[in-house]
Amino acid sequence: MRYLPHTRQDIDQMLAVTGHADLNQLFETIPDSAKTKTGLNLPDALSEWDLNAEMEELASQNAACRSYTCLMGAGSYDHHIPAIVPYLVSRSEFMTAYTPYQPEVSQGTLQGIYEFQTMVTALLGMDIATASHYDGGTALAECALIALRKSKNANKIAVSNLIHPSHRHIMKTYLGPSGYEMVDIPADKNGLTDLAAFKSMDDIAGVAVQSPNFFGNIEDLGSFKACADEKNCLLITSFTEALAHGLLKSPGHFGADLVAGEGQSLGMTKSFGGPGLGILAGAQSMMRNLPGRFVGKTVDSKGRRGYVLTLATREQHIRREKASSNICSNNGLNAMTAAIYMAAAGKNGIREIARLNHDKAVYLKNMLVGAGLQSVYSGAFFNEFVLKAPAGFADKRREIAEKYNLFAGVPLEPFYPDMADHYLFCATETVSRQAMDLLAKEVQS
Amino acid sequence: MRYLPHTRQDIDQMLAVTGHADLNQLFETIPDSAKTKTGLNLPDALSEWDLNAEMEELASQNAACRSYTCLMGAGSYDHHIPAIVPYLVSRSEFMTAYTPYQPEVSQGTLQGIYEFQTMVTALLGMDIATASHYDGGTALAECALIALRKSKNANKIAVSNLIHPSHRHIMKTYLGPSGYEMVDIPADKNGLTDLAAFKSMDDIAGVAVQSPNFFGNIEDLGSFKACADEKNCLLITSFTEALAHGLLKSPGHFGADLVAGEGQSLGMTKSFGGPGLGILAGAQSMMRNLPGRFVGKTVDSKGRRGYVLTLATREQHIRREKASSNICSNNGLNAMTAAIYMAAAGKNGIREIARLNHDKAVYLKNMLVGAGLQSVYSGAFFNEFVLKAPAGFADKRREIAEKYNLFAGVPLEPFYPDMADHYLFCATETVSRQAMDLLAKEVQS
Amino acid sequence: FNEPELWEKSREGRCGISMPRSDVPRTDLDPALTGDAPELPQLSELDVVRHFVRLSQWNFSIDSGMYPLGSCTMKYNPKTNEVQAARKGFAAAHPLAGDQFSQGALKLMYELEQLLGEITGFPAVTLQPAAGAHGEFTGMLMIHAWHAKQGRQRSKILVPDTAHGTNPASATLCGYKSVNIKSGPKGVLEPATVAEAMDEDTAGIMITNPNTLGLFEDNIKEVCDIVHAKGGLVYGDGANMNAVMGIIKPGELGIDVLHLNLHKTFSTPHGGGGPGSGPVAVVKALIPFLPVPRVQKENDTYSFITNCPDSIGRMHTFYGHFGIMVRAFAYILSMGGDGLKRASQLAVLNANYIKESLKTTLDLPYDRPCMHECVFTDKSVQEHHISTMDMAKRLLDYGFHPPTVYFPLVVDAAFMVEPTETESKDDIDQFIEAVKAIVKEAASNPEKLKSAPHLPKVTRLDEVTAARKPCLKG
Amino acid sequence: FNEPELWEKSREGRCGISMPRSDVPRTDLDPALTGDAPELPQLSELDVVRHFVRLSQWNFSIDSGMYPLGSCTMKYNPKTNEVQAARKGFAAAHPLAGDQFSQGALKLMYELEQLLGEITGFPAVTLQPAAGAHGEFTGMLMIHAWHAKQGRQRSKILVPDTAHGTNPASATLCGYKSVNIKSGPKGVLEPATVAEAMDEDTAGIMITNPNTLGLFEDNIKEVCDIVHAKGGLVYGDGANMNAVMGIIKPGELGIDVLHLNLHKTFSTPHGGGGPGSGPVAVVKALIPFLPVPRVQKENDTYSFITNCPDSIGRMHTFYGHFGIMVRAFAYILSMGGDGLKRASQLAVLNANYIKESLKTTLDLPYDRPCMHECVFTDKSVQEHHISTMDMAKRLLDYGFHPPTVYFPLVVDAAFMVEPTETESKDDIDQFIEAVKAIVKEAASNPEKLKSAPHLPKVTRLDEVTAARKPCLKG
Repeated sequence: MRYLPHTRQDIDQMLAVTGHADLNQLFETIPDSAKTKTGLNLPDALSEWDLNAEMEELASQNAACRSYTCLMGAGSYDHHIPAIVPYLVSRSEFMTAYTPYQPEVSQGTLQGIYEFQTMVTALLGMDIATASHYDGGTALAECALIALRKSKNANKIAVSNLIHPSHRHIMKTYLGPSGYEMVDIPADKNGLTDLAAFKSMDDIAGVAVQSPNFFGNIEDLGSFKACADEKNCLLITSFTEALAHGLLKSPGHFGADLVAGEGQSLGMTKSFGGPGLGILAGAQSMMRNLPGRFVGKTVDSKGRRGYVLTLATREQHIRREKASSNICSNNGLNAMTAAIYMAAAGKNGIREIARLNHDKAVYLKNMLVGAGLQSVYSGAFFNEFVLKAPAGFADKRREIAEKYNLFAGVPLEPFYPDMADHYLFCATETVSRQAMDLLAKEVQS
Repeated sequence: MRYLPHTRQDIDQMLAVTGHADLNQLFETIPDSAKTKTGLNLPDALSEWDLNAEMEELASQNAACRSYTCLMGAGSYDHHIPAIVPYLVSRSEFMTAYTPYQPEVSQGTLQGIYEFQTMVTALLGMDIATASHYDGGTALAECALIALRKSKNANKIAVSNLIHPSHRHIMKTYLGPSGYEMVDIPADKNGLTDLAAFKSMDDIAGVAVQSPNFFGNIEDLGSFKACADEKNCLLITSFTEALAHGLLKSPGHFGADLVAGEGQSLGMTKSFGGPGLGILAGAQSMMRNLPGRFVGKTVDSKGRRGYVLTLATREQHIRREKASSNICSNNGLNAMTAAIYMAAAGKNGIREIARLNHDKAVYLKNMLVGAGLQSVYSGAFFNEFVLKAPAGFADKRREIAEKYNLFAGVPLEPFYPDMADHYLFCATETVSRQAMDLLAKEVQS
Repeated sequence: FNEPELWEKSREGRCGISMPRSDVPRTDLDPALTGDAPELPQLSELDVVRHFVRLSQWNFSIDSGMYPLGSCTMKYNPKTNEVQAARKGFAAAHPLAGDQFSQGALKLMYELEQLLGEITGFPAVTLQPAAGAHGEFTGMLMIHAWHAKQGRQRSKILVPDTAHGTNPASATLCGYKSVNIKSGPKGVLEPATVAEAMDEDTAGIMITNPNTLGLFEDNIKEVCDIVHAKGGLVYGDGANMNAVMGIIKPGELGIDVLHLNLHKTFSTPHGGGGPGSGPVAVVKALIPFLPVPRVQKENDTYSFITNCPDSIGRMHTFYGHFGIMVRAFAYILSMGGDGLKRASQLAVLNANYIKESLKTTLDLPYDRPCMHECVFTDKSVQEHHISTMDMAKRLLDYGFHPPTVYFPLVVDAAFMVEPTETESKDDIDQFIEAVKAIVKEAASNPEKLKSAPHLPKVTRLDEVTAARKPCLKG
Repeated sequence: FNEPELWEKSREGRCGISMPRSDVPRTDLDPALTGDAPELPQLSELDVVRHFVRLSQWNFSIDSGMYPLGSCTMKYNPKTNEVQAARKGFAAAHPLAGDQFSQGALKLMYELEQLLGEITGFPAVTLQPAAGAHGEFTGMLMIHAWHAKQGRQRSKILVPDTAHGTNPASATLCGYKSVNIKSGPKGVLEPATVAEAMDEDTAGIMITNPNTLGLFEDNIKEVCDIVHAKGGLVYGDGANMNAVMGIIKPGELGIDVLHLNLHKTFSTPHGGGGPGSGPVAVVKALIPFLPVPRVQKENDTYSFITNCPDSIGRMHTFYGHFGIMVRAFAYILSMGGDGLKRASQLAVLNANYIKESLKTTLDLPYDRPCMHECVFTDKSVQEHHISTMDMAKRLLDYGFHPPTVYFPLVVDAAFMVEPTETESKDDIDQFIEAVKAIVKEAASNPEKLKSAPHLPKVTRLDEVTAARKPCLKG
């Protein structure tokens, strides 16, 4: 086996040193009764070539194996990825490095993550950002826990019903054993979080609002901030489409205390939903409450600039049961990916891509409404929007997928049972006008 | 444009230093009459994404774009390439380095090529090998020139008619203006180079024989060596399938003076015929006659081991018109590729792959003969062999290609006009029994 | 050479990416909603390439040398796994494309669950957790939900003193108070100690086996029996599974929940800190509590199911780190059962060989046959005022990444070595020689150790100031 | 750290590749034909990965820093080009699959010929030559064949003293004797000198324009007229085409044959010495002499043709370095006509900026507006016994690859700088500062320069012994 370097002679020489007769005897401290009698009933080892064939066979059973048009978002977005991004991030020295606990030989990872943190704060208008989290949903759940723990007396968190349903589900799961309570803020008729409903709530440690929200609509974060201030609770904002911040006013602009979101759009493949990138940022005052790792700048014993993991006293390997979170491995390589992507796009690039997303989405909405689908909300959106289709559209949608490998929106009913025949559409810079026109024609026919 | 870093401000500042009013004025030393009036009538610049689409469209017009069965060799072979080979060779530091003229900052390339040279000598049983050549054919043409130049009086080179036809064509082209003469040695009825015909030739500076030859048959190099010695001429051997040396006695074993061949099988893709790897090796006595680069081992000023390009006094940049060859850029990165491949395969790996090639080819021949094709030669072969098909097979062959993307042999008639209906088949370790059985069934039907 | 921070290289007007041609009309958003473009650095494509190539060159990595990090299992990350994960059919797959259009991904997940179940001896596995600690949290949530379902929640959990810090942290997240259990003189748990601590207000125990001293918990069955007898459940931390594949199956020993680290045992790259993947395997009684969605197979068709009323809920926005699952799946198929068992045997051989070779050089607190890792201390060099940290930093000058240091806490100034099976005897011999040379230097030239490392790009960094006056962005 | 040579790490029984499963019977060859397995080193996959990763780390490369190598045009090698060349439809294509099954490759070749023809101003191009020198040889063979076809071969060829060494070497391969032509005091050819040397036994002239002093040969048209008047042909060395894209077209100036270097002007990677690609463009009269096979387009279908009786023959086993053609094609499409012209403008701007910035620091023998490169000498530091070589080696300590040195021969101890257009002003300013600092050091600390470099893995190597007692294998 090409991964195992031991020759017969190596093994004999090493066993002579350890004083064992054979490899089995190495396990003498394990009681016989504990040893497995069944062995490992696994398929025979595959050669690299048979593996390639088998994996390609599996991959080919996904529609994504060939060119396709993806008009679905809902937390996973189809964006162009420059060739330099996978090229750089797959360098051995990034990919096969351990967590940078030994800073002297990890300056590459450390400087890169420090730059990631910096660029995230620029993107979100926040003071600080962590070195990454698992995904947008788990980052948001951590924010809820922070707000609840920080609160002196409130033990409820108000959560917009227009936050990504999976994110809300994760929050519920995370809060499950804690005794904390999650209160839903319903949607209003404009597809926005009902501010009035929030106003009427008491005993709230924090309020969580996503913008653009799950329906693609842009929330009025300023009003939520004002209301949160009145209630003396924290404003937590979240996002699933990081590129929206190339165009929209930042959460920091509105005074968000904590921001959680998904960074997959920043240079990562969709990869059937993961790994993406959990982004977690906060106001300066949140520094010692944020979970996970931070990279900080410092100097070495000769006064040269260098970077280290810092504020580790918050972390589980130091604090153990007193840690605020148990996170250890995060999504570091994907943070590096996002750093490369953001550095390549730059200030003007990210702005222009964001505008293009918006342009395409507006065009798609116009075309589909022209083709007979019904506009549901009239407010501003970024690159996603909801349309209502006639009954029977589900079949047509499947036929279009089978015929053109074109995926027309995400059905909303599984997420919102009262929204039968509603679909969430998304158009990014990858979608051609031709494909959108084709869809409109098919919808109309 | 993302490849051009100059900002407007950069350009203005730099023009101020150079004293030019604008970019056009930089070309003031070019007479107006020399400047082009037509501009560049080229397609508009493509974005990275449009480029991807356009190139994939082109690639998809080659049959190779999807899984296929390649029973063709004839100088380009379908072999498995371990994932580590492209991964390592595409590292920036190998791929984007210049020729290692500054050895202090090129030790990676230099040690790698030194190891390549060493492994080539092990593979071929020769004393020395160069740092690479363009391809097998041009390397062979250089060998012919060496032999002719070294000879005191002979001005002819005897060339087996069973050397790859393109290689013979290149030799003819290279020798064109030189006044040297190329004499063909015909094939005998066993598909081997006719030794008797060679014996009768006079005034020969060198004799060139390929083994396995173009028909796949293994030549009796020992007899050619004996005969060459009698004539006081050099034995030049060549090959198109480097992996054959995993199994066969080496050219060095038979006393070859010069060996030229194609190394594409050692980890390179077929890439529509290039770039492959020209391999050039020789006996020690040939050292100062071989063209191109050598890497040698030496020490630095502190006595540490290091590597340098050496024996450059033979080369064109030093000798100019007195150089023995004009070669400058060679196929260095592909030599590195071959080094990685050979290091990974190792002694036992290359042997086993070679045996597997032979096994598959024997199986294929048996199956096709069983299906009605006619065996033409009965001697030993490595992974290629010639069969004669009934008239009309050309159509069937094309239909099989269209239906199964299976390419059944290379027609020999374009290379040997008297060999209508003869096909050169090849089977490597990549071909499954299933595919070969399928072909046999189709041939029989 | 120093590489400036990105923004130091930024110049107004540069852009390193290619802008797609627009084929639709421009439609501006209401200016009240749009802000200024974020102040990202502006660079050419070559600037970006050079910046990150240079950064990478300052990193140690598995591909550049040995990483004997105890408890981290830094084995070779096969390159073919990356090829598999990059296949368009996997990498471009949208998670909501629908089951019909995602059969390949679903089948891979289903089969990987089966393979991990067979390796660990459990009937069901969830792949959803995004990392080891996330798996622990998932497992503890299931234990919590199980107790709730029994009608009576408990308040405490037993955690041995050899446990990873994530164990008590995960328990805390479920509201359990950790009760510290001391290991016995042999470095393993003693049933009596557990029996004394276990009561009917205790939800169970969290065990790492082999433990973080590299020792097999040979009383594992008794311990499980004790906990079960009091109505508790046993959580297994599978971080050290690399020692025992094909030798033991945790599911056969009485463990109820086990998490694995695909980025340790199953060769997926650590990536400078992730992404990992932390699947959780459970006994039959806990299956209803697994997170949703789950993958189901019916008549050779695969689908996601969410209709699981007892489920703890959801741990990830979609299905976990699918890209990491692809790599681990490729690894298991490449190794086969015999290969995995042999990997464990050789991992244990390597560790025992180091232990035996260095036990007269360094202090070995528990001189017993170890599993995949062994733990030394700095006792033998303390007389020269040299610490484990000094030895660790000095190893950098010898071209090795240091072992895990100051963990497990149960040993003073631990120096914890896990070579893994992919290191050859030759490389291990060089490591042993380096440690011996360093211990000699401790006597002959202690200053050289205290000021180590000398060769990397930077020397020891001022971590105290970094934490006191944090500078977290440029 | 030193990395041992491969065989020093070899151990009997290791293998770093995966052996395909055999599904056919074993059939042994006659033992008389088989030899022992070649003594290749035996390593695990990780051994191989580490070995070559470590080797790579000792290399300078474009992706790690600036490469101001005169005459080499070391511009950025875009990563997307590698993506294009790796597409399965290209990389896996067998050269003999037949035209019907190779339309994509044929079309790409046909279109690339058209693009290069437009850029250079010639009606036809062959892509077959495998490198620049190979292109020169191809071009000279065509000139030779043309003269033969005219009925009278000639014996000499004019080569200016600024020419690359490959020029006379290529001419020699065609049996021509090189006649050296001196440049005039302005560093360019003077028509009178050419007129004097040109006669009816001279086949033509080989001109590099811009020449290797970085100067535009402004008498090019007159020179061509002189050569044509005597029945000669003009060979153009297009190595320096990067200076003049969109500015001049060699085909409009009287040049008859021109080779290009795809690995210079058209951004394909140099690979530590190749593979390159050296297409040759020709005027109408020379089309019949182009090597075979040629690509033809008829009714949107592409095919190879070989039926060209006047062709010089074949220069490559198949069609040349197709993989390199893909990269260059991708580059040209990415740049467009405006982009290529701007690249030339900025390349010339960068060179002039360096020339102006350093001309008071270093001796500049020809102080005229330069094209894409400029040539200095070591005259200003000779008083300190410092040579061009010392300055070059010292530049390594400043993180820059040295310029081309001691070429062109027409200048003593040349120091020849070509920045290319992909280097930013910031990086060029750093280079200028480094050269200035080194020239200061020449006075203040000459020993530091003579013993340079100090930072790379090795110091200056003993090249004399290497050549006297060659050790060419391990």
